[in-house]
Amino acid sequence: MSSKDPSGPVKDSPAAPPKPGRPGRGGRRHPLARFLFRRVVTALLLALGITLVTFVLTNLVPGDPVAANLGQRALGDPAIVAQWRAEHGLDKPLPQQYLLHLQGVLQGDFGMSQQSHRPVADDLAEAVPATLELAGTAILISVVLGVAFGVVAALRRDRLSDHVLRVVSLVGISVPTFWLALIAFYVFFYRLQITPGSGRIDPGMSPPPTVTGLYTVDAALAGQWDVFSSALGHLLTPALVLALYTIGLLTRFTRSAVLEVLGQDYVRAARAKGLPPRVILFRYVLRSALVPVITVAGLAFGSLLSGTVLVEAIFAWPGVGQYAYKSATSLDLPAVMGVGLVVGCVYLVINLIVDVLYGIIDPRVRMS
Amino acid sequence: MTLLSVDDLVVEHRTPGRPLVRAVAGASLTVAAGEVVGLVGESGCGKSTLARAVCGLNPAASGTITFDGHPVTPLGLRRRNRALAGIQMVFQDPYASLNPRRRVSAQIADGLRTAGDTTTRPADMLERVGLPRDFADRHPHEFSGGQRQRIAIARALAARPSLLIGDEPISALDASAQAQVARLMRDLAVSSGAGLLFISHDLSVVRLIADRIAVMYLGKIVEIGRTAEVWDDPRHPYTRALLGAIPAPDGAGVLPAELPGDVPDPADPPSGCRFHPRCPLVMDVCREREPAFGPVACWLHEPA
Amino acid sequence: MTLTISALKVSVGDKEILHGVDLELQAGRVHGLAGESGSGKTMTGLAVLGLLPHGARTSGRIALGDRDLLTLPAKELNAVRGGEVAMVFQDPATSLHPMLSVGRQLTEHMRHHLGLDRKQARARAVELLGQVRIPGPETAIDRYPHQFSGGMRQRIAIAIALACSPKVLIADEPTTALDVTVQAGILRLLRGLCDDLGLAVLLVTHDLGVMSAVADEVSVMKDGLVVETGPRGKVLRDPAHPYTRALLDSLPGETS
Amino acid sequence: ACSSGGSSPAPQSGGAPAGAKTLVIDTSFDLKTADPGRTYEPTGLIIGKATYETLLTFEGSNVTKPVPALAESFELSKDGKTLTLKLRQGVTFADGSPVTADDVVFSLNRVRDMKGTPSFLLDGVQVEKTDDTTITLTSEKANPALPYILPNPALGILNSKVAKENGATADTGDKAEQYLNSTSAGSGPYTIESFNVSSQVVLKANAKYWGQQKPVYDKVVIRNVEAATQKLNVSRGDSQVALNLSGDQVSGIPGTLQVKKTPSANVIFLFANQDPSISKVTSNPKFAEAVRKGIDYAGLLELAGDGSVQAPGVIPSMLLGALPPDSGITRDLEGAKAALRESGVTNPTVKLEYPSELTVNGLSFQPLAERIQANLKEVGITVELAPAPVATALDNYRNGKEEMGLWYWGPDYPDPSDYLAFLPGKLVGLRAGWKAGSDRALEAAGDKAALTLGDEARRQAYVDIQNKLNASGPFVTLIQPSQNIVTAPSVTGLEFHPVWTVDVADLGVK
Amino acid sequence: MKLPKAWRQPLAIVGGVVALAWLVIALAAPWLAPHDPLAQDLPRLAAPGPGHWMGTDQLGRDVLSRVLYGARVSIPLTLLLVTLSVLVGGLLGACAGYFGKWVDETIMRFADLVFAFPTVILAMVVAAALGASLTNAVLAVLVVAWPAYARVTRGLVLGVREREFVVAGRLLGFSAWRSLRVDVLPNVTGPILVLATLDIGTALLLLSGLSFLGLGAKPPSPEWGAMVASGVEVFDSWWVAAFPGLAILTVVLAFNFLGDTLRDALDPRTARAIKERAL
Ligand SMILES: Nc1ncnc2c1ncn2[C@@H]1O[C@H](COP(=O)(O)OP(=O)(O)OP(=O)(O)O)[C@@H](O)[C@H]1O
Ligand SMILES: Nc1ncnc2c1ncn2[C@@H]1O[C@H](COP(=O)(O)OP(=O)(O)OP(=O)(O)O)[C@@H](O)[C@H]1O
Ligand SMILES: [Mg+2]
Ligand SMILES: [Mg+2]
Ligand code: NI
Repeated sequence: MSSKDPSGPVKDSPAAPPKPGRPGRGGRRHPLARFLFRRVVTALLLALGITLVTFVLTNLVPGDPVAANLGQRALGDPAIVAQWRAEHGLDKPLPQQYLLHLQGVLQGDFGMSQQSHRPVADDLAEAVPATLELAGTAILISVVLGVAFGVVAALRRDRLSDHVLRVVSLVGISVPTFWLALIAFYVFFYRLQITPGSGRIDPGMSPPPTVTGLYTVDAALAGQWDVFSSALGHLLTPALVLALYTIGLLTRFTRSAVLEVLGQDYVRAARAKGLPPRVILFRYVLRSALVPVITVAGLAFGSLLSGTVLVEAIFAWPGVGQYAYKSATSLDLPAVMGVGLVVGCVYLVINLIVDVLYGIIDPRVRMS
Repeated sequence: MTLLSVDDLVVEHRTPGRPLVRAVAGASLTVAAGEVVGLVGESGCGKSTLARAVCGLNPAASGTITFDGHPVTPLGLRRRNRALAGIQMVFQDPYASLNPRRRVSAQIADGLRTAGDTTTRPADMLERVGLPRDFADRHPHEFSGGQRQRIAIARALAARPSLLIGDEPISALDASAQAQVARLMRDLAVSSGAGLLFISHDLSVVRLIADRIAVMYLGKIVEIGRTAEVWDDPRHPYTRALLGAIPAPDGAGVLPAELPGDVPDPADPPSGCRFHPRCPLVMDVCREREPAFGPVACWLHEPA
Repeated sequence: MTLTISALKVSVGDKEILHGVDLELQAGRVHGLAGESGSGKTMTGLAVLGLLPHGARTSGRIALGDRDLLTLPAKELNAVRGGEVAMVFQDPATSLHPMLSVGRQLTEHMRHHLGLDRKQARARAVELLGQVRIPGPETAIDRYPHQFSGGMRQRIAIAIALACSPKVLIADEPTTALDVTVQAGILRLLRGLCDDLGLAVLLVTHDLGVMSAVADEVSVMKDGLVVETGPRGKVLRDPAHPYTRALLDSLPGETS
Repeated sequence: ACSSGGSSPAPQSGGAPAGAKTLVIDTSFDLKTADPGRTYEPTGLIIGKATYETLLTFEGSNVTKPVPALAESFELSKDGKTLTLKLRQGVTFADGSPVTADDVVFSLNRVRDMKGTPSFLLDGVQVEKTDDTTITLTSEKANPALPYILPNPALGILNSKVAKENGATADTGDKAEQYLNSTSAGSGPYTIESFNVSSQVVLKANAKYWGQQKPVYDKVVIRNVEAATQKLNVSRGDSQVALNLSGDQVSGIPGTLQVKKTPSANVIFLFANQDPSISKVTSNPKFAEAVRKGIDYAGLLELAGDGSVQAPGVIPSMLLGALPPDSGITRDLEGAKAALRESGVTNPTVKLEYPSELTVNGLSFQPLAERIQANLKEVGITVELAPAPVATALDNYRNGKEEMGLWYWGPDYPDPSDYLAFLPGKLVGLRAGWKAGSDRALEAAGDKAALTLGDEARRQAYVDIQNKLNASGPFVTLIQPSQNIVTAPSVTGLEFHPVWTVDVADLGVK
Repeated sequence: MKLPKAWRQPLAIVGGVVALAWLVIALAAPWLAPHDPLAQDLPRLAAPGPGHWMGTDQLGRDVLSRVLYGARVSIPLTLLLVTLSVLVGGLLGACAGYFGKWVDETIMRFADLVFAFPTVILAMVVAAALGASLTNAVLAVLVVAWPAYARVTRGLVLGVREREFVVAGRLLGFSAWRSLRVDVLPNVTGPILVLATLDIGTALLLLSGLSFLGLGAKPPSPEWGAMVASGVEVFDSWWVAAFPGLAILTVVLAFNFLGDTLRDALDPRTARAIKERAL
């Protein structure tokens, strides 16, 4: 067996352990520091790339932000237009605009949004937690359900429940999110009247005092249980809609990961030891199977962020997705760049979390 | 006449985030035309790395490899230097050594093309390795491991190599096929006047076909000599241990001798003689100085 | 008679893999099982522990004392596994869980089968590691498989198998993945354990040299059937079955 | 909505106190700021109207007669150049301080000099304080529209002291916007509790409101909700007011809800670019005629739903000078074909650009464009649809680059002079490639109308201009979509207003 | 790879039949559709009933006919998109994997960059930049889709590159290009084609998502995503949005059924390599 991992950047899966080293030798350098350093440097380069790409792209758009931001009259008044351009630094040559923006970012200033007339940082401070709350809940739901379904499907392989779960999960990854959101909203909110309406909490309710920006958490922290239940109620439907795809994905994934692990020698060896099935499943099988599942869950979080663009619009969820869509279509450059940066950072953090989880699960990663 | 000479070769593997592995750490070896040299050693001692370096697949960090008067240069994006086409290799895994998407004949024809041979047919080559001619039209998945390995040998021989390298070509085969394939390789190589560098960890097979045996330990050749001499009178303690560990299928119930310890990590080799931590005859000098001489790299056998 | 396999048939799907295997294992003896690849050696071993692949059907009898392992209820079979019959697999690189510490893998089934507490189990684990000659057992117990060499891992696997003092040990090609110098150590260990603990060992191997070195009895399998059984010296020196003879002849020997 | 600015101590619970009345208004946000000096967008005007007060205002939905508000009375001089206003006394801002003449001067000058979006409203107008209770506004030319301009919420009066403390300088360097986005500094019946341009704005009652009619609701939540969702919300009682329902959406509304359908002041129009360098086809004088005759107006009205009316001219029905409702043209397919034949172009293909995601009063441009495409197909004109996001489409429109465009114009102030922009060489005219000098008679009529005083004379002048426009201009006016407002049964007092849509202060509870 | 067995799976059969049915519909739409998909001559927003089984939309067009004709818009474009992604991504990935070093670094860092964006947002910006049209939407999705193929191809090529037969070819004097063409690429196409099948669904979802946002199909073309978007405005007339959405669902589901079965039929190693990218 050639032990080359065929999938490049993809993390080792349990079936293809890295060619194990010869007898133990501990760490001579501090690998964690090096690892973190490399990560951060790559991330910074990536973020730089992201801002550049966003900048170039947004400038390629044949529109003019002035048009999107001034009224029908003001558009025709050169003085107003010039004033507006100067105010937003659009009178400077492009490279300079970019550098100025970068300079700002380094000082923690993302610039002023052209459409909201507020610092982009402030906008993001509201939009990002909203999306994180939504996407985070969705990923939580997906991981719990997806892994559970996947394990059940694998253990009951080729039986009815497996087939049913297979069809269900494939349907999950096949439903157009925007359509599902629509249907869910129409059916549950309008027809059946069992879910609360759009937005993050009931209208008229004040949001809880900001600590994390996640309404459910903040409300719980402040002990405002009516706000909490309202926030949770509003969160659930969009999160489920968003999660369906990932649930399907993770179910399929967990199933094949578990099956793969079930075929491993060490599982057979564990069975030969006479351990009860429950112990084998939780301690031997899931532990290894979770490694690829974590990778996928990390990637899935990315696709969830994509999904939010479509779902947020329908549930009137004031998150990054809507903000990005609005900024992109109104050519609000600072806002788009801000979104790009923040989303890049979110990816980075997700990656870090995934890596840390690897380390927790897999001693080979921890010790290499 | 020396066909291949490897002189004080060092080959290193770099993997990001891991210490540098000096897989071949100053090995010297020669193969003459028509001669069969067996290279034996434990897993991970650097046999494959050495073989790959000879083919130009791994660059040498220092030392030289000369083939037929030409220095062996690492293989880049361009075609291989024609002068080096005389080195061909047969690999360990019979299931990976043939392209599953191409007919056997096409793959053998590649070899013939390399030799500029327009008269021989692929089927002729199959015949030479003892396979029916009509196998030529088939795809590799229709064959057993032993048959595939024969086809791989046919492909290599089609290029009319003057040096054939076998990197454990038999270790993945059934016991019954091992000796046959090994003998076949020897016969075909010798009859065409080519040299054969035969790598194996199965000493009994090497003994069967090799004229000379080179014993490798942790990136170094520790003993080299005529097969019979080495077999009957192994001088390096490692060679001795290696031979002693082979159980004979004689039904006598003799437990083989045990060599304590494992091959150390090539990234962090012991000081002095590389074998000293496992050596039953270790002396003070072994711990301090490396015996950098041959044919037996051991302070007990220091040439006068 | 510690373990008797009689007329064991195994089929997977429509294919019958074992066509009636008979084997007898005795305490304190190593029974070698040889045969070419695919002849059903591993299947025989797995059948004893009820670890046959998904969807396999069996008939015949595997008697451990007066119990038939083939018909034992799942719970009791689980108690037999690891408790009375233990198994060592071919590749030590894959038969240990890469993410669990050696100690964990050593003690888990002890606590389950023998009802030991954490401390007792650990003490026994250290003792076992010493018994299979792992250097520094106290520290080794907290390390992970990837920190050991192949030979060491196989010793650990043997320690795991021995943990609950089984009566029968099935070793499926325990040295095939190892170097000869390392193999010698493992063979000596196996032989020693068999003699000292009075284990009945089924040693599956295709290496007749290995067979010759440690086995007391030798059986040769071909296509799901045992074609020859007898004492080591007899089978290896004077084989009765032509297949055994062919096996011996194909070896690179002095004669050729 | 986390930036409530620490204006109120965190309540024990986020829920509204028992008995408190909350009104939830759903609308599709078109909102950029709550700073009146920069406000121009419909949602901003709703908020501006609720939180600030202007010198003059309109009574109910009648926009033909400005009435006093912060000003007690006003008088326009005979030459139409000077407007004198007397300030009402005893008016206070939400913080209790009195509204003074200085506040007025500062606020109006600020709008003009800050060069924000609404600054054109006061172009060329000098603001002076004659004494503590009198303000005079002087224009360079006769400006009969000024009383109609002053009610615009953009000209709301703000507390100059507070504003200055927070960065207001009343020139282009003015920095008060951020402050004004979190806290209102006006005298209106409501104040801003929280403000987010993309999700929701929360207003709370101004406890110290000086006027007779005190705010009814303790809290007014204005949420950004897509039209379709607005309908669901209001049907389910999740909100009390839905502002942007299209005709189709209104038609299925449960009978328990109140529906108010009023023609909006937005006029949707098509134009054919007159610049031959942009298009040889559309600049052909007969082409616009073919289009005008080829459109099925009744069909468009059906799409727009009940309450929509055909727009006979550029000036919407509720304004002075609007063409009579029955004077609209009906489809004349044969005439259209004939016009096309006369134009000499055969089988023309033209590109129709329009903002794809824009909706006017809940009516999307998308089906309109598709219907127009189908209509003109019958005439023999192939229309290629080129939808684009507003930013992109507007850019082409503004630069006069669109071959054909589908746009709308809402009154900046309810006065016909706002529509002179459609004349050659003027703002909208230029966007249709209609350069100055293209139609001298019409241009002269426009210049004259601008200076004409007296309602009847003005009406006549504008009717005349529109008839000329319809005869030979590049514009094809289509419809005024209905502004459909759906309210819960409990909500009273709702009036649609062409300038600020709804005055939150009007709304009461049953 | 034993396909025949895989094809006998019920899911594969269902998927195959449905996919085939849609292909037939795409080809035969003019004969199948009861109405002209563009004709605005039916009553507006009529509920499903005889004469118009899926009802009519805001403009009085027959939804059924539009859904049928939609297959002609979406399916060919999706196939084109996937083909392009496979070609572009596959080629770049193959080069990265085979040549390694700076080629690898450059290509893969670029791919990482694209990966760091949420796909829809990036596609949105690209589509906005290029102007709304279906071909531009295809280009936009291509921009976000190729890195996935590049990664998988690279991984597969890395795996194959070290295989002995590739090395043997090089030793026989193959140039790198010939080796890539003869030995490497044919051995990675199988899994990549399976991935492509799996990806048809995803691509269609992305493409219709863009159209839903108004950045794809130009009206009055009966594109499904755009039809759903127009249905959003008339919630009560549920049929306007429901049926095009169902059409998307069935097509995507069919290809996912197929792809999923095919993937199961692959050997585990390649399956693992492509699994990582089922996103
Ligand atoms: N591509 C590589 N990258 C990093 N290290 C390598 C690589 N190939 C081999 N090594 C290391 O180099 C050393 C020698 O390996 P090599 O494959 O040459 O040994 P070998 O004698 O052929 O062993 P075996 O008998 O197992 O084939 C080993 O420690 C191995 O881990
Ligand atoms: N999971 C399985 N399902 C079906 N058939 C199997 C399975 N595993 C093995 N077989 C078949 O069972 C037969 C016996 O296999 P087994 O592994 O017992 O052979 P073996 O003698 O152990 O060979 P080796 O020396 O290669 O280990 C073979 O023909 C094999 O193809
Ligand atoms: Mg090797
Ligand atoms: Mg076996
Ligand atoms: Ni391999």
